[in-house]
Amino acid sequence: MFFLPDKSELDQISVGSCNGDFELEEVIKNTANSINKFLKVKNNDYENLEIISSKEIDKKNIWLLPSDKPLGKTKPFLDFQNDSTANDIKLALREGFKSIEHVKRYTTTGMATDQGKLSNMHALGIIAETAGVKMGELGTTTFRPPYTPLTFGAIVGRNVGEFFDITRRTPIHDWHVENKAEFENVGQWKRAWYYPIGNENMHEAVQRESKAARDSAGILDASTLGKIDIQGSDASEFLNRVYTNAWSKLEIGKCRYGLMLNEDGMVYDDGVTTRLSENHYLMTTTTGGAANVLSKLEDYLQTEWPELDVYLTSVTDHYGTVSICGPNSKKILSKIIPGLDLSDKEFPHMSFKNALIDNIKCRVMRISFTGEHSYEINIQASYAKSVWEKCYEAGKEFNITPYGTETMHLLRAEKGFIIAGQDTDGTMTPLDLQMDWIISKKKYDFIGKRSLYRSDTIREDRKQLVGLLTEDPKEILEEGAQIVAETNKQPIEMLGHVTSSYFSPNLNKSIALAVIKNGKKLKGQKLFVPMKNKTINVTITDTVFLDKKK
Amino acid sequence: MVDLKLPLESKPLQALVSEPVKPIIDTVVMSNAVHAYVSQSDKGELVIGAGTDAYVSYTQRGSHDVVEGTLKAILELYPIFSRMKMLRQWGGIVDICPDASPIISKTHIKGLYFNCGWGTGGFKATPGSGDLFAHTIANDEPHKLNADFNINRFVSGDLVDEHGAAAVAH
Amino acid sequence: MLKFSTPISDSKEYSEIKISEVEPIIKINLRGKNRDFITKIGKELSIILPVDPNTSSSNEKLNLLWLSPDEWFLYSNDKIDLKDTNSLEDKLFNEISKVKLGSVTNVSDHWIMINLKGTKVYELLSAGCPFNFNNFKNSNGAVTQTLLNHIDVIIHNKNVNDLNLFVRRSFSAHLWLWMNDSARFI
Amino acid sequence: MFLINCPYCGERDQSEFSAGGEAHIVRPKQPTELSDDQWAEFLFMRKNIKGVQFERWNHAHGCRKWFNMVRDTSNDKIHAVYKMGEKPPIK
Repeated sequence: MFFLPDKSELDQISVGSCNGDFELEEVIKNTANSINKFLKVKNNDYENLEIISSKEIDKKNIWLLPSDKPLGKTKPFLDFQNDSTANDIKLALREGFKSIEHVKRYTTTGMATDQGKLSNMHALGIIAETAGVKMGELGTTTFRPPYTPLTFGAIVGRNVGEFFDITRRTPIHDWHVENKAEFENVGQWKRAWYYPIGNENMHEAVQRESKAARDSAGILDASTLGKIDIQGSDASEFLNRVYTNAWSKLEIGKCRYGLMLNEDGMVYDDGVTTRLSENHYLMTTTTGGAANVLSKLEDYLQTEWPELDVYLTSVTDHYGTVSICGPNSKKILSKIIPGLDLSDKEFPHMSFKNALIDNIKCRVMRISFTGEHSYEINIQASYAKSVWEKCYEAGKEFNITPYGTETMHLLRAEKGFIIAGQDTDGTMTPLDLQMDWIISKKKYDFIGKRSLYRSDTIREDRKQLVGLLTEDPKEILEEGAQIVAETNKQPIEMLGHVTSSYFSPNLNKSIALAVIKNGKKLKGQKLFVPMKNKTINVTITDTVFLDKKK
Repeated sequence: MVDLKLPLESKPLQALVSEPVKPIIDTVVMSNAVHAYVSQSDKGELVIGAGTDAYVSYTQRGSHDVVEGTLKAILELYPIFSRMKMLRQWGGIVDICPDASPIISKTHIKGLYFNCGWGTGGFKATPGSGDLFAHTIANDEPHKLNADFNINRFVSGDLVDEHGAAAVAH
Repeated sequence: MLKFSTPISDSKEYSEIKISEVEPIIKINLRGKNRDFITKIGKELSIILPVDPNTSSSNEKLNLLWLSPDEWFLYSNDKIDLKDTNSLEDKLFNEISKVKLGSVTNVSDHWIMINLKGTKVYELLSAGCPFNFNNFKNSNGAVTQTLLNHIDVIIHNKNVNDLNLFVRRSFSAHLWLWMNDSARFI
Repeated sequence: MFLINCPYCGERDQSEFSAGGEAHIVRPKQPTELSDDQWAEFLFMRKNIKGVQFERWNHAHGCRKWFNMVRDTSNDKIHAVYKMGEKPPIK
């Protein structure tokens, strides 16, 4: 009695006892035959061998050794690890378990570390004999890999400790380390989070950093942003198709903010793209989205729009990006690049200039994620740290303050700028973000456009992004906290949740962004954020907290 | 038969158990930071969850890189488990909706109801979902709690995004 | 003057294996599809563009690696002056990209080049690569893009047991640590 | 886990690739002409076959090219690979 391997899906054959051949003579003969068949050869060296071997006669399967005692008085063990016996199998059958899988689970036979290598065949034999069926009809339980147990350590290898996860570093990383920055993991990147001085905690450091950035000058390492070099005669048309707004008329030398959707209409990524020349753009993406955006865009180019003459090349690591912001940023930049005309007329907001710093080419963008006057210097990575140090030196007279991601998040929240992935999830359309202005009315199509006009995406009472102010300006809301209209009724209906929350030193009060059902219409409405020990009173406001006009 | 299509894809959700050991964990430990979960069964085996493979498959086995990734995460949580042995590994086929949320819904066909698309989240929600499903069938109207999980949301655009809500990748 | 800095700037020797960062060199990404692009590149660089998958062509100064049917990677053998990078990039950009034949992108700092030499280089790579090096080993000029310790790399078989490996700059410090840790076990 | 024969680079380990779902779903040229139902069909409805399936894969960590593949989802056996735009070699 044996089980033969079924027809193999892969190119393989079974020979020897694995194929049910137990006698040496059978093994050699049948192996030669099946090899001939498998390799499609006529004959081989093992054919016509004269085989002289002894034969085992009188072979017999004994699944349960006979005993002169009644079964109940004996202990015929089957599974030596789980202590299950033939009695247990028979009991299982009497209890009505018929499927081999059920008998296995009822008796635990075959569930030990050997996965039934010792016990399963005997169990099957005893069931077959007892129930009066053929063994083959019972089937088998499923054997799972690995054949022999393997330690976790062997599987994981050296991917532990510092090699558990990949870390990516910006070209300015060493400076942040030398200046005692605390780091935050953003995807695989190590980003400077904040730069504590003395015994400052994060809150204190962020208050100081963000005040400096608004009052005088701040400096941020923005090298982690994804950067894609786009070339080709259809580059403008390509951008028209992937972003919600229009790109054909963007002047050379100008920058524009773009929002990218999924085909399902939900916000996917955002960033500023610069037109470097007629057929040449530099796109930036979010830090976390860089790889996915590139792969998504390549997908569209290769599969949906192969007719477009567009080439994408990732240059994320080629450039280091030094961002200086604040009212004094202009003065600092003019010290670094003396020859550059920084007047608003020559170098307005949302434009870029090619420049040289000590004869090294760089691109300076006048764009802002903080709402302040600010510049981003993009230079090849090998010189980025040196440029950073130069800016830091030049900015000392203006108390230039390095700030990290936490302050960056606070500064942009004061201006109501979103972070894709924090203030959005896979259910937020641009309309939900109250960014109707970024959707081109003229364009016939772009990725996700059709999805914006479905019966539920055009509904007016969807969850929408709004600002929240707490009644007590010192109270800081927890990100993720639920928002309700009534606290007495049970169960409470959840209207939305807090997506971003900070204490703003520039406004001297707590501010938050939240998504709230029908939020657009509820401006001025008082709502509640129930927490474990108390309920916080909040009011819905506009998303822009600071300098609404600017 | 009724010409109704479901927005589901079936993928192997991998899991594995270790050899049995004396009781060491009396709860489910789940980490969103390293992406894995581990608990201990009554028999003493550590039951460890992995992610799903990214492609449709009914093979009930899945790819080895998922096992590697999961055990790497487990060792980051519990370096002491390094000498534990993996006894069995398998892939359970789970049906996943595009927004990683289930469907508990009536349909436009009278008397036809669906409770599916639970992805990696089925077991934990079984009692609750059963209750709501029964309510939906008995009243031919969804309960307030499962109204959002209607099958029509994929047409109308009112998705419920749960991609970030589980410790394993959907 | 601005200071030049690289993330590794180191060289390590182990028994039968030597790894070292080689910088700065020119690296340029080229993309194009049509015949004119291919002829133009050949003319400008005096190298034939390799069109067979996983191959490269070289002259004394430059190497041109096949990356995909419409993408190539150009790098120089010797350490160079930055001015030369700019002039080569500008020249190619004007001759290719400006006239809509394809795209030319300077990626000199996007990639870090690490040279691996010695009889055990393939043992080091095999510890973290899903790629099968059996055929690659014996064919000079062979190119592969694969993963090393889950990080994207381009590997160019320059000579017998003499490889150039390219890794994205932000990953390079981590991969360098990993390679050194790996070399200890060989 | 399986080996995939990239139509450009040759046989490589599956870990170099990423899966892109069902193949031959063409993005509608005129989305505005479609009803919500038809658009949902394009967005979300997949065959999810147990058996021979036509699907898209990307050699993400190699040549970065997308291609099509015929795979039996019941045993992961790959029957064919072919380039984007080509007709499937098997029915």
